[in-house]
Amino acid sequence: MPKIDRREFIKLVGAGGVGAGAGFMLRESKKDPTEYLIPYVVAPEDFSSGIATWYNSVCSMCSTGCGISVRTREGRAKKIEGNPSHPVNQGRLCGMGQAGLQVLYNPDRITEPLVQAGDRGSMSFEQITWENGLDQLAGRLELLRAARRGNKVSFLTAGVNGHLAQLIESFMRQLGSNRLLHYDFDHPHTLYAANQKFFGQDHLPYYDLQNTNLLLSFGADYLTNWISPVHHSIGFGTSRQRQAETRGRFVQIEPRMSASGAAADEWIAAIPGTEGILALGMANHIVSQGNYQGADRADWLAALSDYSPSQVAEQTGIPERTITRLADEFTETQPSLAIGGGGAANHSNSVDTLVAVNVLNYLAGNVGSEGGLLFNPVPAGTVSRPHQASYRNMLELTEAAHQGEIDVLIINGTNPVFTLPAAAEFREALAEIPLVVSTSSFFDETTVLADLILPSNSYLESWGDHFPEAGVGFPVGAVSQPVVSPLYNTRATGDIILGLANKIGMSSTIPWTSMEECIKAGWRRIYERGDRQTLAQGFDEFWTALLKAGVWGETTNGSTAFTPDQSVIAGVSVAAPEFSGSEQDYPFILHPYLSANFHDGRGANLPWMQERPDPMTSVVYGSWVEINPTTAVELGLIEGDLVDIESPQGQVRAPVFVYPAIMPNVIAMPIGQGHSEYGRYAKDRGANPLEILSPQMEQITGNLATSATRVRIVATGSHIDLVKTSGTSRDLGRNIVQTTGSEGHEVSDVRLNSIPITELT
Amino acid sequence: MSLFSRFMDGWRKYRKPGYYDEFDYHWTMTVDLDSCTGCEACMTACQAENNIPLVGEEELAKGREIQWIRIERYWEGEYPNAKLNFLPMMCQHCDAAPCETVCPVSATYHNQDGLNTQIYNRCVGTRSCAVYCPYEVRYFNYYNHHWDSPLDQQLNPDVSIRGKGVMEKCTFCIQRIREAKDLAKDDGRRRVRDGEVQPACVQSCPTKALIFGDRKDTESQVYQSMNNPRAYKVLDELNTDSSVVYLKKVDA
Amino acid sequence: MKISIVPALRVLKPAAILVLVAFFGLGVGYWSNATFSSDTSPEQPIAFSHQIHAGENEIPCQYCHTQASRSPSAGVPSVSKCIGCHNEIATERPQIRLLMSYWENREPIPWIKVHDLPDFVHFTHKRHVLAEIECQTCHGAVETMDRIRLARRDIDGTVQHDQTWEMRLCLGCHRENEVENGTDCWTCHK
Amino acid sequence: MEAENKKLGYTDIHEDVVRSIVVTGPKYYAALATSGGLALLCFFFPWFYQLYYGIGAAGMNHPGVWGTYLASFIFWIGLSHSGTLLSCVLHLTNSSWRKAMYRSAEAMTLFSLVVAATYVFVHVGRPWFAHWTFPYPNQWELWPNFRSPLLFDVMAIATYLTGSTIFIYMGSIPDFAAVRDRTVGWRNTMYSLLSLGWRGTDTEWHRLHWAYTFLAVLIIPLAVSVHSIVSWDFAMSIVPGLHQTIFAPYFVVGAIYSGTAGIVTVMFVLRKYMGFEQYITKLHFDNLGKLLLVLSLLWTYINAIELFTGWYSGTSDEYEQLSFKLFGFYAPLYWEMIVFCAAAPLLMISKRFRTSFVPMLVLSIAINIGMYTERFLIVATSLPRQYLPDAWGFYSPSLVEVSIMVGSFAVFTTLFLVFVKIFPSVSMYEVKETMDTPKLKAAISQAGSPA
Repeated sequence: MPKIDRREFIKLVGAGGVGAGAGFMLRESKKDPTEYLIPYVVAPEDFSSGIATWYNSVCSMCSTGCGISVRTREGRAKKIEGNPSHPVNQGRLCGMGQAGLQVLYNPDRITEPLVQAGDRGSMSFEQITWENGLDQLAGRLELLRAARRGNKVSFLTAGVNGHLAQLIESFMRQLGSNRLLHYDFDHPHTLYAANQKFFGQDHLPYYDLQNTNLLLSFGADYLTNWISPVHHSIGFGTSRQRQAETRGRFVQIEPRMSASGAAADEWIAAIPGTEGILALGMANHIVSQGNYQGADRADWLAALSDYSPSQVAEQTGIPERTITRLADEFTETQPSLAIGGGGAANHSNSVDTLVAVNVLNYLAGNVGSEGGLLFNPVPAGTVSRPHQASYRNMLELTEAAHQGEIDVLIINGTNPVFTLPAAAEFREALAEIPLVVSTSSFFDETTVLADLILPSNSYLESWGDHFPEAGVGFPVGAVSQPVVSPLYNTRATGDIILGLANKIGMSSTIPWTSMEECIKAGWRRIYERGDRQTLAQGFDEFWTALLKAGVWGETTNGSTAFTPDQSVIAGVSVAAPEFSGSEQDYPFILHPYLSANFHDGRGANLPWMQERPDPMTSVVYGSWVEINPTTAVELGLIEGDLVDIESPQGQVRAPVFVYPAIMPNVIAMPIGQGHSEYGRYAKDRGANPLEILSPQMEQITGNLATSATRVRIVATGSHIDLVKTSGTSRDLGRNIVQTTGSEGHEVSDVRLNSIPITELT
Repeated sequence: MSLFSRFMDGWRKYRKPGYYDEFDYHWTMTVDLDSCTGCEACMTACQAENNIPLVGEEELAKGREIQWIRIERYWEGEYPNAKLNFLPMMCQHCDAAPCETVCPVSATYHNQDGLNTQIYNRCVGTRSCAVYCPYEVRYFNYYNHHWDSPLDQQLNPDVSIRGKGVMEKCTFCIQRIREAKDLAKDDGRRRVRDGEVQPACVQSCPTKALIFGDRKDTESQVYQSMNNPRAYKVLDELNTDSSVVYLKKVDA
Repeated sequence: MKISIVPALRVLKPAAILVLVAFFGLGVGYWSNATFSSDTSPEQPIAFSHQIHAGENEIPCQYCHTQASRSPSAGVPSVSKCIGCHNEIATERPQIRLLMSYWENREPIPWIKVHDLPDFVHFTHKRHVLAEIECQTCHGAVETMDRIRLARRDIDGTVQHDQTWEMRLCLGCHRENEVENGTDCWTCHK
Repeated sequence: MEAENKKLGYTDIHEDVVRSIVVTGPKYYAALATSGGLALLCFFFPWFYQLYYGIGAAGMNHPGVWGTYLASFIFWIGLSHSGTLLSCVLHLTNSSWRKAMYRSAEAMTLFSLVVAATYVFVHVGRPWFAHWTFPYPNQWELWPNFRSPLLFDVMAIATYLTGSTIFIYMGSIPDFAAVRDRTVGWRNTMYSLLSLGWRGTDTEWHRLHWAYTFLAVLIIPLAVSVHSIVSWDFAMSIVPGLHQTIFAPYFVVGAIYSGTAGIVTVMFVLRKYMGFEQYITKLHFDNLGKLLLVLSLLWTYINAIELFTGWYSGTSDEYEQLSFKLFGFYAPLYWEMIVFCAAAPLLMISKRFRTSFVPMLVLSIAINIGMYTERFLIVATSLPRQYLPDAWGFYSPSLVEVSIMVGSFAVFTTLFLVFVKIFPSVSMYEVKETMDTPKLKAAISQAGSPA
């Protein structure tokens, strides 16, 4: 052992110390951050940690009303799936329905009642209490009501259904106002009108895609957004998976290939607005060929005399052969079915067009027969048809506002500032209204202009019920129950109205204190009209069973017999479509269509929808204008070139997408993007074609003719890279998607099944 | 067992695609291209079920999408006879998977249920599996993803969140398969019944174009469906022996 | 002119010694941290003693951790559960008073997590409890612990595994009992 | 050779070399500072940023999941093939002209291998777990996947690194001894450690030569196998354009090609700035020139074959990939490569060209640029053009990638600069072997010095 001098010693100690420190820190750095186990103060009964609980409810993402069952863990909603026992969607659900979770958990939700402190639209909102907020509104209403001027109150709501609709109705009645408007951009006014006109029924029939062998769709994108897309998809699938000889055949007639067009066996391009003429041409062929042998054949011959296939061929540009072939197919293949929607249903002559479609169904004997068009029984729940506001009604509202006849406007769940064309001047109208109240839970274009915001729950947090209007041939209803406790200080729309009601003192007619009571009371009535064995069990059992199943149905069917009377037959005719703007200045027809991801724009604040590639173009996060390849070449445009779409009403700017399946003189744009507000995901993204639509209406219903605007394309010279997920959408002869002739078609017996919910809970 | 025999045993296994004498289950999916309408409900279902991150526009522009299942589009012909065919593309769970041979750390391997696994916490991120995969269904986490609060409250607790530098892909919803097996055990059953387990995409598909099940159960729907004369496999010429069977589109 | 390597080595000797000492220090530091500022047995908000409850009073584990047999997570008893008994029992003890204060303020007790698995490990208590595996197999002789601590090898080696939970423990057990798919990664990692 | 070395005595050699080690001018420090700074700024800083942010910092995407990192990796591995391999071959073929330049060549091998190895860490998504690719017993009871070409890669590179390190070290032991005997203070200590007490006895010489030859024989197949294995990373995939049997020879030839070019560059620099005019002569350039010429012809042939295979396959997959490579976005790069690596080298047919220094320098650099392009194209034109057109994408390097690529050269230079101050960058004893033995007196005057 050599002797260590002082310096040596200090060195050693130093080294040891440093080492020790390092070691200590090393161990310290290895430690995980402290985690905590937070128990419940009182454990809830209905769920326990680590185990999923499923609640059945109703989807409110669009007006269809599919049944959903929501998977929750530790009191949080994790996944939305279709409710297997709901006859409309049978356990299936579209993407947007599943994205409902992001409505609930959206970071841009309004969390508190707010009052506008600055000028309108200045976004200087101040937080207030519910009491305060309700008082502010109730005060106004009470004064007006006392002064018998309740009609100065207008209630503008999305197309709500079920007992909420009923509640709003009676609330407005109590106020003495008849200005209750249900406004949905995509409400099929013309379809209702056409059925009214031809069948004399004011509700939709059930289109039995499931059993039809030939579907003739005039512009209706039935797989994406027409009436009840999921149900139609199920029908489509089942008919596709039938045996070879009965495999359903689908024909799509539209100016721009929609998802349904892509799925169809045959796609026929037709100028928007001429679909009805085409239909009558076919009708004419059917009758004149003697494929229709009804008693009223003579009348039909007379009525359809101007629509010989040759004439129609001239007007529509569709070869006569095609028309006659389709007509023959349509009568030979049984059962067959013709439907109309999309561009065909939103044009200057749409009611007649859709009547013509019904005529086809009638002549081919599809009315009231399985696989054709079945009449729904009178719907079980309340359906608020009379209040459905067409474009004309909205204009009347704005007019009234300008006249100063509106003191209070309550807006619930609808966004007219976005979905109405600029020509409607709704934004300006709002400025004339002293008090604008919004119950939206998002800062959409309309809500930012409100003075008072009473944010409502998302549908996953509130009570409600829904009676699908399209139905499935028999009455169906479903109760929507809260699957999670409200995240924020918001209230269900129903509860807001009830709150107002008892502040104003309507408790005599509106006795309920909560929406749950209201719904329950309503369902007691439905329960009471039930048959014996329903009544055998008490209401409470009925109610719990209802909540568990999430759906209720009645085995009553609509009438099947139908014969149109002389006058109707005589009245059958379709005028040529009218377009705004001259063909010289505006060579192209603008065909806006509901986006698969955003519907009428309500989905634009859902990141999942923004990130999901558009089914046809695979574009994400943005909008585009679809142009036929040859047209693009003529104009010297390639994908990504920014162009201005100019109509007499204004212009929007969008990048070009060269779309192989659109008519050369038509350009198409998806609706849904181009929000100036509506949260971080939607704001300032893409363009909104609705802005530049000409205010042209279908005369009978006053429905906006969205496909009747002519536009011109002006290249801006600038170019952007369109953000899309597809590389090259041609398979370069690699035979990746293989096809076979129909003879090769064969299917195994495929039953529809879903995860049995009972087993998962 | 002597070293030699162990070696020989290993060698025999190694020669066998999937290295199993017999699979326990043989999970298989069939995709009926005749019914697929490209509605992409499956994509949203998958995102919700598997905590697939939101990538954002900038990253998507760089081509860094993450879609465990995606819809591919193939146009045919020109106007007016243009046709658009959709092709749902997800991990094919090949029994002779190219990706499995290349992963240096065996983060991806074939398990006894005929599934092509991906173990996130073992992955070192060489990304070679993505290169070797001819279907290009493997997606890489180029950075740590984040969910704007409270969107994170939707995340599925049964699925791990993938951090930066990790490869991920479709798992046929392994968490659901495990859950189904768990329930089967509770009922004292050895095997899962047909239709008892469905991946999120299959469950949501509105046209029932997707069918999932155990190929070994000859009663199962998927077995019947994959013996359909229309059945074919995408890129079959590469002999990946994939577990996703496509049914030809009918061109009538 | 030195050719041999030895003198050169001699020059390095002091430096070498310093390095050795430093390494020794490293070990000491590591050990001291592990012993004196341990994260394997942290101070809990309430000094709940498993020794008293599970040990002396022999309350079965699942009396409080009720979900162990039906859920992946064993579950922490809610405050009401504690109160259920401690309304009567030992109400005067300071710790019980503390508990009461939580109860009266309707506050949950922020227990510090000791047995913590990484997020990518999906362990399910249900299967293991139903397989009649003793809780002690993984959690150690809880009934002897006054303050709960991560199971470690005791001097007499009662618990067969080591301070931190390692994958080989799971694997070893799965191998021994020939669990089906017991060594498939996707059994626990997904 | 003889002619030039006449005036040289053993002492001169010693002095020259020792001077190159001991005497350090400001120029050197300037160079060191610049390259070191560059390495820090362009290589390590962006790399740490990437470690923090994730691979997203680079330009890679789906399906272009491999990028310039891999290209650079192959490039550096390739560069490494010059030195050791060459010096082994020449050692065994006993060609004396090698002796002046092989030390620096081997150093090049070593350092480009080191850089290549770092690239592995730059490339992977979670480098902090990279050690999992080594088979070692662990508590998860997991082993790496021994079927993976990437694992072969790890093994091969590790072996090659070890091999060439020992090779260069052993080869320089006598010279360490020589320097040891001419230095004092810390250098003396260092060199006496490095020289492991070398005395220069006959037995020592005998053993050294034996071991040296043995290693040389060992390393040649190793070197060949390393780059074959690197090529398998690609060739074993089924990506159109990568899945080719020709890839192994293709990579090996390419490697030696770029490596030899690299040597020319380095030798020029040594000659010019380290004052080795007398040791590195026209002769070396001439011979290396011939070698380069042969290699370039080989390389061109293999390239042609590659194209032919693609065309002959007659599948859309291969066609698309080829057409993208030849006429797509990166076509200019491709043709640039053809010019630099196939056309320009033909100049070396003329001896005048081969024996003139500056043109050779220019050409050698051009060749290596071309070779880097080749590696880049391999990655950038095949991955984004695979079987499913819908999944096609496009890859272009990001700023971080480019900067790291540039930085890697700085790292290399820095290492080399350090090397020339520690290692005798010309093998003294072997140069002496090429000289006729001096008078006995002279020999005595340098008692203790080897030979």
